[in-house]
Amino acid sequence: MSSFFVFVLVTLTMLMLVYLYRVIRGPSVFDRVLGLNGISTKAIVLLVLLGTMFERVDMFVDISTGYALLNLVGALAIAKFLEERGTSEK
Amino acid sequence: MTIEIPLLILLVMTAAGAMLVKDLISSVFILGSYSFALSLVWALLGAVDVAFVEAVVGAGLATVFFLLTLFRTTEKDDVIRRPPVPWAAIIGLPLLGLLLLYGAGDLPAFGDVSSPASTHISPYYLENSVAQTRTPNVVTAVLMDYRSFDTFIETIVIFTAGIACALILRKGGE
Amino acid sequence: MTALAVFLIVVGLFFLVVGSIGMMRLPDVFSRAHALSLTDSLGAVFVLAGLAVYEGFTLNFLRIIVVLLLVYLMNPAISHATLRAAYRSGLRPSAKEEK
Amino acid sequence: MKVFIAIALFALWLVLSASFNPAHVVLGAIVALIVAWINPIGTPYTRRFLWLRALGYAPWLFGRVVKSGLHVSRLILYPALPIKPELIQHKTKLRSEGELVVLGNSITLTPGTITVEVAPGELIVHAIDASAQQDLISGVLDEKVSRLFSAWEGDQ
Repeated sequence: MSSFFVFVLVTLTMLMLVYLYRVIRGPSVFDRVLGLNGISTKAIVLLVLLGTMFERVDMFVDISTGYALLNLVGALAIAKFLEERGTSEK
Repeated sequence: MTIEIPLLILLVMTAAGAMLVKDLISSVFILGSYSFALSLVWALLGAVDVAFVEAVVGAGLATVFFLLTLFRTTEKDDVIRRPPVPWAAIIGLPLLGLLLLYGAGDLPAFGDVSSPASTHISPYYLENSVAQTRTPNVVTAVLMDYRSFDTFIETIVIFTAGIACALILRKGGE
Repeated sequence: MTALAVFLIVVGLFFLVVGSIGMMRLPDVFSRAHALSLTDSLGAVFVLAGLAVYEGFTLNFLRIIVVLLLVYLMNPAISHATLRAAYRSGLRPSAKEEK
Repeated sequence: MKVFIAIALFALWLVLSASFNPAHVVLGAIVALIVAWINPIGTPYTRRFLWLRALGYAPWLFGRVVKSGLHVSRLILYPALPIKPELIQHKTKLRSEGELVVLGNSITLTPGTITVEVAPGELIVHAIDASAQQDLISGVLDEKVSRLFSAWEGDQ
Protein backbone atom coordinates (compact mmCIF):
# COMPACT_ATOMS: atom_id res chain seq x y z
CA MET A 1 0.00 0.00 0.00
CA SER A 2 2.81 2.37 0.84
CA SER A 3 4.39 1.95 -2.60
CA PHE A 4 1.01 2.70 -4.15
CA PHE A 5 0.91 5.93 -2.17
CA VAL A 6 4.39 6.82 -3.38
CA PHE A 7 3.19 6.22 -6.93
CA VAL A 8 0.20 8.52 -6.43
CA LEU A 9 2.43 11.15 -4.87
CA VAL A 10 4.91 11.14 -7.74
CA THR A 11 2.08 11.27 -10.27
CA LEU A 12 0.53 14.27 -8.55
CA THR A 13 3.87 16.07 -8.51
CA MET A 14 4.32 15.42 -12.23
CA LEU A 15 0.86 16.89 -12.82
CA MET A 16 1.94 19.95 -10.85
CA LEU A 17 4.80 20.33 -13.34
CA VAL A 18 2.26 20.39 -16.19
CA TYR A 19 0.34 23.17 -14.48
CA LEU A 20 3.61 24.98 -13.83
CA TYR A 21 4.16 25.03 -17.58
CA ARG A 22 0.80 26.76 -17.92
CA VAL A 23 1.71 29.27 -15.23
CA ILE A 24 4.99 30.14 -16.90
CA ARG A 25 3.84 30.09 -20.54
CA GLY A 26 0.16 30.99 -20.24
CA PRO A 27 -0.61 33.74 -22.73
CA SER A 28 -2.93 35.70 -20.45
CA VAL A 29 -2.99 36.51 -16.76
CA PHE A 30 -6.09 34.38 -16.32
CA ASP A 31 -4.28 31.30 -17.58
CA ARG A 32 -1.73 31.87 -14.85
CA VAL A 33 -4.41 32.26 -12.20
CA LEU A 34 -6.02 29.02 -13.36
CA GLY A 35 -2.68 27.24 -13.34
CA LEU A 36 -1.90 28.40 -9.82
CA ASN A 37 -5.33 27.26 -8.73
CA GLY A 38 -4.70 23.84 -10.24
CA ILE A 39 -1.39 23.57 -8.42
CA SER A 40 -3.00 24.44 -5.12
CA THR A 41 -5.76 21.89 -5.61
CA LYS A 42 -3.03 19.28 -6.13
CA ALA A 43 -1.25 20.57 -3.04
CA ILE A 44 -4.37 20.11 -0.91
CA VAL A 45 -4.76 16.53 -2.08
CA LEU A 46 -1.02 15.91 -1.61
CA LEU A 47 -1.15 17.11 1.98
CA VAL A 48 -3.94 14.74 2.92
CA LEU A 49 -2.04 11.98 1.13
CA LEU A 50 1.12 12.75 3.11
CA GLY A 51 -0.95 12.66 6.29
CA THR A 52 -2.23 9.21 5.38
CA MET A 53 1.30 8.03 4.65
CA PHE A 54 2.62 9.30 7.97
CA GLU A 55 -0.55 8.15 9.79
CA ARG A 56 -1.01 11.64 11.17
CA VAL A 57 -4.06 12.67 9.18
CA ASP A 58 -5.43 14.85 11.99
CA MET A 59 -2.44 17.18 11.82
CA PHE A 60 -2.21 17.40 8.03
CA VAL A 61 -5.92 17.90 7.47
CA ASP A 62 -5.67 21.15 9.42
CA ILE A 63 -3.01 22.45 7.08
CA SER A 64 -4.92 21.49 4.01
CA THR A 65 -8.06 23.19 5.35
CA GLY A 66 -6.03 26.34 5.87
CA TYR A 67 -4.57 25.98 2.39
CA ALA A 68 -7.98 25.61 0.83
CA LEU A 69 -9.48 28.63 2.58
CA LEU A 70 -6.48 30.84 1.81
CA ASN A 71 -6.49 29.69 -1.77
CA LEU A 72 -10.13 30.74 -2.02
CA VAL A 73 -9.47 34.17 -0.50
CA GLY A 74 -6.37 34.74 -2.63
CA ALA A 75 -8.00 33.69 -5.89
CA LEU A 76 -11.07 35.83 -5.25
CA ALA A 77 -8.86 38.84 -4.43
CA ILE A 78 -6.83 38.31 -7.60
CA ALA A 79 -9.96 37.99 -9.72
CA LYS A 80 -11.47 41.09 -8.14
CA PHE A 81 -8.41 43.17 -8.84
CA LEU A 82 -7.96 41.90 -12.38
CA GLU A 83 -11.57 42.75 -12.99
CA GLU A 84 -11.20 46.30 -11.75
CA ARG A 85 -8.00 47.00 -13.55
CA GLY A 86 -8.82 45.34 -16.84
CA THR A 87 -5.92 43.75 -18.63
CA SER A 88 -3.20 45.66 -20.31
CA GLU A 89 -1.83 42.55 -21.95
CA LYS A 90 -3.62 40.09 -24.15
CA MET B 1 14.30 9.16 -0.39
CA THR B 2 12.63 8.89 -3.74
CA ILE B 3 9.56 10.86 -2.69
CA GLU B 4 11.41 14.08 -2.21
CA ILE B 5 13.14 14.17 -5.57
CA PRO B 6 10.18 15.31 -7.72
CA LEU B 7 9.26 17.90 -5.12
CA LEU B 8 12.80 19.23 -5.06
CA ILE B 9 12.86 19.38 -8.86
CA LEU B 10 9.62 21.33 -8.70
CA LEU B 11 11.17 23.65 -6.12
CA VAL B 12 14.26 24.38 -8.22
CA MET B 13 12.16 24.86 -11.36
CA THR B 14 9.79 27.31 -9.72
CA ALA B 15 12.63 29.27 -8.15
CA ALA B 16 14.49 29.52 -11.45
CA GLY B 17 11.27 30.35 -13.29
CA ALA B 18 10.44 33.19 -10.92
CA MET B 19 13.86 34.69 -11.52
CA LEU B 20 13.91 34.25 -15.30
CA VAL B 21 10.40 35.27 -16.33
CA LYS B 22 10.20 38.83 -17.66
CA ASP B 23 6.61 39.62 -16.77
CA LEU B 24 6.33 40.55 -13.10
CA ILE B 25 2.78 39.26 -12.63
CA SER B 26 3.70 35.77 -13.76
CA SER B 27 6.75 36.01 -11.55
CA VAL B 28 4.41 36.59 -8.59
CA PHE B 29 2.31 33.57 -9.51
CA ILE B 30 5.37 31.38 -9.90
CA LEU B 31 6.55 32.53 -6.48
CA GLY B 32 3.15 31.44 -5.17
CA SER B 33 3.60 27.97 -6.57
CA TYR B 34 7.15 27.95 -5.17
CA SER B 35 5.64 28.51 -1.74
CA PHE B 36 3.22 25.64 -2.25
CA ALA B 37 6.07 23.31 -3.18
CA LEU B 38 8.23 24.52 -0.30
CA SER B 39 5.51 23.95 2.24
CA LEU B 40 4.96 20.47 0.84
CA VAL B 41 8.65 19.82 1.44
CA TRP B 42 8.32 21.09 5.01
CA ALA B 43 5.33 18.82 5.56
CA LEU B 44 7.30 15.90 4.17
CA LEU B 45 10.14 16.62 6.60
CA GLY B 46 7.65 16.59 9.48
CA ALA B 47 7.81 20.29 10.35
CA VAL B 48 4.08 20.77 10.17
CA ASP B 49 3.92 24.18 11.83
CA VAL B 50 6.52 25.63 9.49
CA ALA B 51 4.58 24.19 6.57
CA PHE B 52 1.45 25.87 7.85
CA VAL B 53 3.15 29.25 8.16
CA GLU B 54 4.69 28.86 4.71
CA ALA B 55 1.30 28.06 3.21
CA VAL B 56 -0.48 30.91 4.97
CA VAL B 57 2.12 33.65 4.58
CA GLY B 58 4.10 32.60 1.52
CA ALA B 59 1.37 31.30 -0.72
CA GLY B 60 -1.54 33.35 0.54
CA LEU B 61 -0.64 36.72 1.94
CA ALA B 62 2.58 37.39 0.05
CA THR B 63 0.94 36.72 -3.32
CA VAL B 64 -1.91 39.09 -2.56
CA PHE B 65 0.44 41.80 -1.28
CA PHE B 66 2.74 41.51 -4.30
CA LEU B 67 -0.27 41.77 -6.58
CA LEU B 68 -1.62 44.79 -4.72
CA THR B 69 1.74 46.46 -5.15
CA LEU B 70 1.83 45.59 -8.83
CA PHE B 71 -1.60 47.05 -9.41
CA ARG B 72 -0.41 50.27 -7.87
CA THR B 73 2.61 50.39 -10.14
CA THR B 74 3.26 49.09 -13.64
CA GLU B 75 3.97 45.46 -14.18
CA LYS B 76 6.58 45.89 -16.90
CA ASP B 77 9.97 47.40 -16.36
CA ASP B 78 10.48 49.28 -19.60
CA VAL B 79 13.65 51.15 -18.72
CA ILE B 80 16.80 49.07 -18.77
CA ARG B 81 19.16 50.31 -16.11
CA ARG B 82 22.75 49.25 -15.93
CA PRO B 83 24.14 49.84 -12.46
CA PRO B 84 27.92 50.46 -12.27
CA VAL B 85 29.95 47.35 -11.57
CA PRO B 86 30.21 47.04 -7.78
CA TRP B 87 33.92 46.31 -7.45
CA ALA B 88 33.90 46.77 -3.68
CA ALA B 89 31.21 44.08 -3.30
CA ILE B 90 32.88 41.71 -5.75
CA ILE B 91 36.12 41.83 -3.77
CA GLY B 92 34.70 42.28 -0.28
CA LEU B 93 31.96 39.66 -0.14
CA PRO B 94 34.16 36.61 -0.89
CA LEU B 95 36.57 37.78 1.80
CA LEU B 96 33.71 38.01 4.27
CA GLY B 97 32.61 34.54 3.21
CA LEU B 98 36.10 33.18 3.85
CA LEU B 99 36.08 34.78 7.30
CA LEU B 100 32.72 33.15 8.10
CA LEU B 101 33.93 29.76 6.87
CA TYR B 102 37.02 30.13 9.07
CA GLY B 103 34.77 30.88 12.03
CA ALA B 104 32.49 27.96 11.21
CA GLY B 105 35.42 25.60 11.66
CA ASP B 106 35.13 26.07 15.43
CA LEU B 107 31.48 25.03 15.61
CA PRO B 108 30.71 21.62 17.13
CA ALA B 109 29.96 18.83 14.68
CA PHE B 110 26.38 18.36 13.48
CA GLY B 111 24.45 16.33 16.07
CA ASP B 112 27.30 16.46 18.62
CA VAL B 113 25.93 15.27 21.96
CA SER B 114 28.32 17.30 24.09
CA SER B 115 27.77 20.62 22.29
CA PRO B 116 26.29 23.43 24.41
CA ALA B 117 23.09 23.49 22.37
CA SER B 118 22.17 19.93 23.29
CA THR B 119 23.32 19.77 26.92
CA HIS B 120 21.33 22.53 28.58
CA ILE B 121 17.63 22.43 28.12
CA SER B 122 16.95 20.35 25.02
CA PRO B 123 17.11 17.01 26.88
CA TYR B 124 14.56 18.34 29.35
CA TYR B 125 12.19 19.26 26.52
CA LEU B 126 12.76 15.94 24.79
CA GLU B 127 12.09 13.94 27.95
CA ASN B 128 9.19 15.86 29.42
CA SER B 129 7.34 17.62 26.62
CA VAL B 130 5.00 14.76 25.79
CA ALA B 131 4.07 14.22 29.42
CA GLN B 132 3.64 17.90 30.19
CA THR B 133 1.97 19.24 27.07
CA ARG B 134 0.57 16.16 25.35
CA THR B 135 1.85 17.52 22.02
CA PRO B 136 3.51 14.89 19.86
CA ASN B 137 5.86 17.30 18.05
CA VAL B 138 8.63 18.72 20.25
CA VAL B 139 9.13 21.82 18.13
CA THR B 140 5.44 22.60 18.31
CA ALA B 141 5.48 21.99 22.05
CA VAL B 142 8.36 24.43 22.54
CA LEU B 143 6.82 27.08 20.31
CA MET B 144 3.22 26.81 21.39
CA ASP B 145 3.48 25.70 25.02
CA TYR B 146 6.79 26.56 26.68
CA ARG B 147 7.22 29.82 24.80
CA SER B 148 3.61 30.58 24.06
CA PHE B 149 3.81 34.19 25.28
CA ASP B 150 6.79 34.76 23.04
CA THR B 151 4.92 33.34 20.07
CA PHE B 152 1.84 35.32 21.00
CA ILE B 153 3.73 38.63 20.97
CA GLU B 154 5.37 37.69 17.68
CA THR B 155 1.95 37.04 16.24
CA ILE B 156 0.82 40.46 17.43
CA VAL B 157 3.80 42.08 15.72
CA ILE B 158 3.07 40.30 12.46
CA PHE B 159 -0.62 41.15 12.72
CA THR B 160 0.21 44.83 13.26
CA ALA B 161 2.50 44.77 10.25
CA GLY B 162 -0.27 43.21 8.19
CA ILE B 163 -2.77 45.87 9.25
CA ALA B 164 -0.25 48.58 8.44
CA CYS B 165 0.27 47.13 4.96
CA ALA B 166 -3.47 46.92 4.42
CA LEU B 167 -3.89 50.54 5.48
CA ILE B 168 -1.10 51.75 3.23
CA LEU B 169 -2.30 49.79 0.20
CA ARG B 170 -5.96 50.51 0.86
CA LYS B 171 -8.02 51.10 -2.22
CA GLY B 172 -9.07 54.66 -2.87
CA GLY B 173 -6.72 55.93 -0.23
CA GLU B 174 -4.99 59.34 -0.23
CA MET C 1 -12.07 -1.58 2.15
CA THR C 2 -8.56 -1.09 0.84
CA ALA C 3 -9.64 -2.26 -2.60
CA LEU C 4 -12.42 0.33 -2.68
CA ALA C 5 -9.96 3.02 -1.61
CA VAL C 6 -7.50 2.06 -4.35
CA PHE C 7 -10.31 2.03 -6.90
CA LEU C 8 -11.49 5.51 -5.92
CA ILE C 9 -7.95 6.90 -5.94
CA VAL C 10 -7.23 5.44 -9.38
CA VAL C 11 -10.46 6.91 -10.77
CA GLY C 12 -9.51 10.26 -9.27
CA LEU C 13 -6.03 10.08 -10.76
CA PHE C 14 -7.57 9.38 -14.16
CA PHE C 15 -9.64 12.56 -13.96
CA LEU C 16 -6.66 14.56 -12.71
CA VAL C 17 -4.48 13.37 -15.61
CA VAL C 18 -7.26 14.17 -18.08
CA GLY C 19 -7.59 17.62 -16.51
CA SER C 20 -3.95 18.42 -17.01
CA ILE C 21 -3.97 17.08 -20.56
CA GLY C 22 -6.90 19.40 -21.19
CA MET C 23 -4.94 22.24 -19.62
CA MET C 24 -2.26 21.66 -22.23
CA ARG C 25 -4.46 21.06 -25.26
CA LEU C 26 -7.46 23.37 -25.05
CA PRO C 27 -7.18 26.60 -27.01
CA ASP C 28 -8.34 29.50 -24.83
CA VAL C 29 -8.91 30.59 -21.25
CA PHE C 30 -12.58 29.72 -21.20
CA SER C 31 -12.11 26.15 -22.37
CA ARG C 32 -9.14 25.68 -20.07
CA ALA C 33 -11.30 26.65 -17.14
CA HIS C 34 -13.47 23.63 -18.00
CA ALA C 35 -10.45 21.37 -17.80
CA LEU C 36 -9.29 22.93 -14.58
CA SER C 37 -12.31 23.41 -12.42
CA LEU C 38 -14.42 20.50 -13.44
CA THR C 39 -12.56 17.36 -14.34
CA ASP C 40 -9.89 18.49 -11.94
CA SER C 41 -12.06 19.05 -8.90
CA LEU C 42 -13.89 15.84 -9.72
CA GLY C 43 -10.55 14.04 -9.63
CA ALA C 44 -9.52 15.70 -6.37
CA VAL C 45 -12.85 14.73 -4.82
CA PHE C 46 -12.40 11.10 -5.85
CA VAL C 47 -8.85 10.92 -4.51
CA LEU C 48 -9.90 12.51 -1.22
CA ALA C 49 -12.86 10.15 -0.94
CA GLY C 50 -10.51 7.23 -1.50
CA LEU C 51 -8.19 8.46 1.24
CA ALA C 52 -11.16 8.94 3.58
CA VAL C 53 -12.32 5.40 2.95
CA TYR C 54 -8.80 4.11 3.55
CA GLU C 55 -8.74 5.95 6.85
CA GLY C 56 -11.84 4.12 8.04
CA PHE C 57 -14.91 5.52 9.69
CA THR C 58 -13.36 7.55 12.46
CA LEU C 59 -13.24 11.24 13.21
CA ASN C 60 -10.52 11.58 10.58
CA PHE C 61 -13.02 10.35 8.00
CA LEU C 62 -15.26 13.31 8.82
CA ARG C 63 -12.36 15.73 8.66
CA ILE C 64 -11.29 14.55 5.22
CA ILE C 65 -14.93 14.89 4.18
CA VAL C 66 -14.83 18.52 5.36
CA VAL C 67 -11.77 19.17 3.17
CA LEU C 68 -13.53 17.39 0.30
CA LEU C 69 -16.64 19.57 0.57
CA LEU C 70 -14.42 22.64 0.80
CA VAL C 71 -12.59 21.73 -2.43
CA TYR C 72 -15.86 20.88 -4.12
CA LEU C 73 -17.55 24.15 -3.22
CA MET C 74 -14.46 26.28 -3.68
CA ASN C 75 -13.26 25.34 -7.16
CA PRO C 76 -16.40 26.40 -9.08
CA ALA C 77 -16.43 29.70 -7.23
CA ILE C 78 -12.83 30.39 -8.16
CA SER C 79 -13.20 29.45 -11.80
CA HIS C 80 -16.39 31.49 -12.07
CA ALA C 81 -14.65 34.52 -10.54
CA THR C 82 -11.65 34.15 -12.85
CA LEU C 83 -13.82 33.77 -15.92
CA ARG C 84 -15.96 36.71 -14.97
CA ALA C 85 -12.84 38.82 -14.60
CA ALA C 86 -11.70 37.61 -18.03
CA TYR C 87 -15.11 38.36 -19.55
CA ARG C 88 -15.38 41.81 -18.04
CA SER C 89 -11.89 42.74 -19.10
CA GLY C 90 -12.83 42.06 -22.67
CA LEU C 91 -11.68 38.54 -23.49
CA ARG C 92 -14.08 36.57 -25.67
CA PRO C 93 -13.83 32.87 -26.43
CA SER C 94 -14.28 33.34 -30.16
CA ALA C 95 -11.25 35.62 -30.40
CA LYS C 96 -8.28 33.64 -31.59
CA GLU C 97 -5.41 33.88 -29.19
CA GLU C 98 -1.89 34.10 -30.43
CA LYS C 99 0.39 31.62 -28.78
CA MET D 1 -32.79 29.38 11.57
CA LYS D 2 -30.06 30.94 13.65
CA VAL D 3 -30.22 27.95 15.97
CA PHE D 4 -29.67 25.70 12.97
CA ILE D 5 -26.62 27.69 11.86
CA ALA D 6 -25.25 27.60 15.39
CA ILE D 7 -25.63 23.82 15.54
CA ALA D 8 -23.94 23.39 12.17
CA LEU D 9 -21.03 25.63 13.22
CA PHE D 10 -20.70 23.73 16.48
CA ALA D 11 -20.59 20.40 14.64
CA LEU D 12 -17.87 21.79 12.36
CA TRP D 13 -15.93 22.91 15.43
CA LEU D 14 -16.18 19.46 16.98
CA VAL D 15 -15.02 17.73 13.83
CA LEU D 16 -12.10 20.05 13.22
CA SER D 17 -10.83 20.41 16.77
CA ALA D 18 -11.22 16.68 17.53
CA SER D 19 -10.78 17.19 21.24
CA PHE D 20 -13.52 16.58 23.72
CA ASN D 21 -12.10 18.51 26.65
CA PRO D 22 -14.96 20.22 28.47
CA ALA D 23 -13.13 23.55 28.09
CA HIS D 24 -12.75 23.18 24.32
CA VAL D 25 -16.32 22.03 23.82
CA VAL D 26 -17.77 24.91 25.85
CA LEU D 27 -15.56 27.42 24.05
CA GLY D 28 -16.73 26.04 20.72
CA ALA D 29 -20.37 26.28 21.71
CA ILE D 30 -19.94 29.90 22.82
CA VAL D 31 -18.11 30.88 19.62
CA ALA D 32 -20.71 29.13 17.44
CA LEU D 33 -23.55 30.94 19.21
CA ILE D 34 -21.84 34.33 18.89
CA VAL D 35 -21.05 33.87 15.19
CA ALA D 36 -24.57 32.70 14.40
CA TRP D 37 -26.04 35.58 16.36
CA ILE D 38 -23.89 38.29 14.78
CA ASN D 39 -24.40 37.31 11.15
CA PRO D 40 -27.62 38.47 9.50
CA ILE D 41 -29.59 35.94 7.49
CA GLY D 42 -30.69 36.82 4.05
CA THR D 43 -32.18 39.94 2.57
CA PRO D 44 -35.85 40.84 2.12
CA TYR D 45 -35.75 39.20 -1.28
CA THR D 46 -34.74 35.78 -0.03
CA ARG D 47 -36.73 32.62 -0.40
CA ARG D 48 -35.98 30.12 2.26
CA PHE D 49 -33.63 27.27 1.40
CA LEU D 50 -35.11 23.89 2.21
CA TRP D 51 -32.28 21.79 3.58
CA LEU D 52 -34.07 18.46 3.45
CA ARG D 53 -34.77 18.75 -0.26
CA ALA D 54 -31.11 19.69 -0.79
CA LEU D 55 -30.23 16.24 0.55
CA GLY D 56 -32.09 14.77 -2.38
CA TYR D 57 -30.71 17.29 -4.87
CA ALA D 58 -27.02 16.77 -4.07
CA PRO D 59 -26.79 13.09 -5.13
CA TRP D 60 -28.68 13.81 -8.35
CA LEU D 61 -26.29 16.65 -9.11
CA PHE D 62 -23.30 14.47 -8.32
CA GLY D 63 -24.60 11.85 -10.75
CA ARG D 64 -24.86 14.49 -13.47
CA VAL D 65 -21.38 15.75 -12.64
CA VAL D 66 -19.79 12.32 -13.00
CA LYS D 67 -21.68 11.63 -16.22
CA SER D 68 -20.78 14.85 -17.94
CA GLY D 69 -17.26 14.64 -16.49
CA LEU D 70 -16.81 11.45 -18.47
CA HIS D 71 -18.20 13.23 -21.53
CA VAL D 72 -15.71 16.09 -21.22
CA SER D 73 -12.87 13.65 -20.60
CA ARG D 74 -13.73 11.91 -23.86
CA LEU D 75 -13.73 15.26 -25.65
CA ILE D 76 -10.31 16.12 -24.28
CA LEU D 77 -8.75 12.74 -25.02
CA TYR D 78 -10.17 12.60 -28.54
CA PRO D 79 -7.29 13.29 -30.95
CA ALA D 80 -9.22 15.76 -33.10
CA LEU D 81 -10.35 17.79 -30.07
CA PRO D 82 -13.98 18.10 -31.26
CA ILE D 83 -15.02 21.04 -29.10
CA LYS D 84 -17.32 23.86 -30.12
CA PRO D 85 -17.07 26.42 -27.32
CA GLU D 86 -19.61 29.21 -27.33
CA LEU D 87 -21.22 31.70 -25.01
CA ILE D 88 -24.94 31.27 -24.60
CA GLN D 89 -27.50 33.44 -22.88
CA HIS D 90 -29.69 31.54 -20.51
CA LYS D 91 -32.96 33.16 -19.51
CA THR D 92 -34.29 31.97 -16.21
CA LYS D 93 -37.34 32.64 -14.09
CA LEU D 94 -35.28 32.61 -10.92
CA ARG D 95 -34.77 36.02 -9.39
CA SER D 96 -33.62 35.84 -5.77
CA GLU D 97 -29.99 35.81 -4.75
CA GLY D 98 -30.07 32.39 -3.14
CA GLU D 99 -31.57 30.73 -6.17
CA LEU D 100 -29.13 32.40 -8.53
CA VAL D 101 -26.21 31.30 -6.38
CA VAL D 102 -27.38 27.69 -6.31
CA LEU D 103 -28.20 27.68 -10.02
CA GLY D 104 -24.91 29.30 -11.05
CA ASN D 105 -22.88 27.01 -8.87
CA SER D 106 -24.71 23.95 -10.19
CA ILE D 107 -24.06 25.03 -13.77
CA THR D 108 -20.39 25.55 -13.01
CA LEU D 109 -20.10 22.24 -11.19
CA THR D 110 -21.48 20.33 -14.13
CA PRO D 111 -18.56 19.76 -16.50
CA GLY D 112 -19.01 21.35 -19.87
CA THR D 113 -20.70 24.51 -18.69
CA ILE D 114 -19.44 27.43 -16.64
CA THR D 115 -21.37 30.46 -15.47
CA VAL D 116 -19.59 33.55 -16.69
CA GLU D 117 -21.87 36.42 -15.77
CA VAL D 118 -24.90 36.56 -13.50
CA ALA D 119 -27.76 39.01 -13.53
CA PRO D 120 -31.29 38.55 -12.18
CA GLY D 121 -33.19 36.52 -14.75
CA GLU D 122 -30.27 36.05 -17.11
CA LEU D 123 -27.05 34.09 -17.01
CA ILE D 124 -24.24 34.03 -19.53
CA VAL D 125 -22.91 30.50 -19.73
CA HIS D 126 -19.88 29.19 -21.53
CA ALA D 127 -20.53 25.73 -22.91
CA ILE D 128 -17.84 23.53 -24.37
CA ASP D 129 -20.05 21.76 -26.90
CA ALA D 130 -23.66 21.31 -27.87
CA SER D 131 -24.51 18.25 -25.82
CA ALA D 132 -23.21 19.89 -22.66
CA GLN D 133 -26.00 22.45 -22.86
CA GLN D 134 -28.85 19.98 -22.81
CA ASP D 135 -29.65 20.22 -19.13
CA LEU D 136 -29.78 23.96 -19.43
CA ILE D 137 -31.97 24.19 -22.50
CA SER D 138 -34.45 21.58 -21.34
CA GLY D 139 -34.84 23.54 -18.10
CA VAL D 140 -34.39 20.55 -15.79
CA LEU D 141 -31.83 22.39 -13.73
CA ASP D 142 -33.99 25.50 -13.27
CA GLU D 143 -36.91 23.43 -12.15
CA LYS D 144 -34.89 21.36 -9.70
CA VAL D 145 -33.27 24.45 -8.19
CA SER D 146 -36.59 26.24 -7.95
CA ARG D 147 -38.05 23.33 -6.05
CA LEU D 148 -35.27 23.68 -3.46
CA PHE D 149 -36.76 26.90 -2.17
CA SER D 150 -39.96 27.61 -0.32
CA ALA D 151 -42.62 30.03 -1.52
CA TRP D 152 -41.81 33.72 -1.57
CA GLU D 153 -41.64 35.42 1.75
CA GLY D 154 -40.69 38.90 2.90
CA ASP D 155 -41.84 42.15 1.35
CA GLN D 156 -41.71 41.32 -2.33
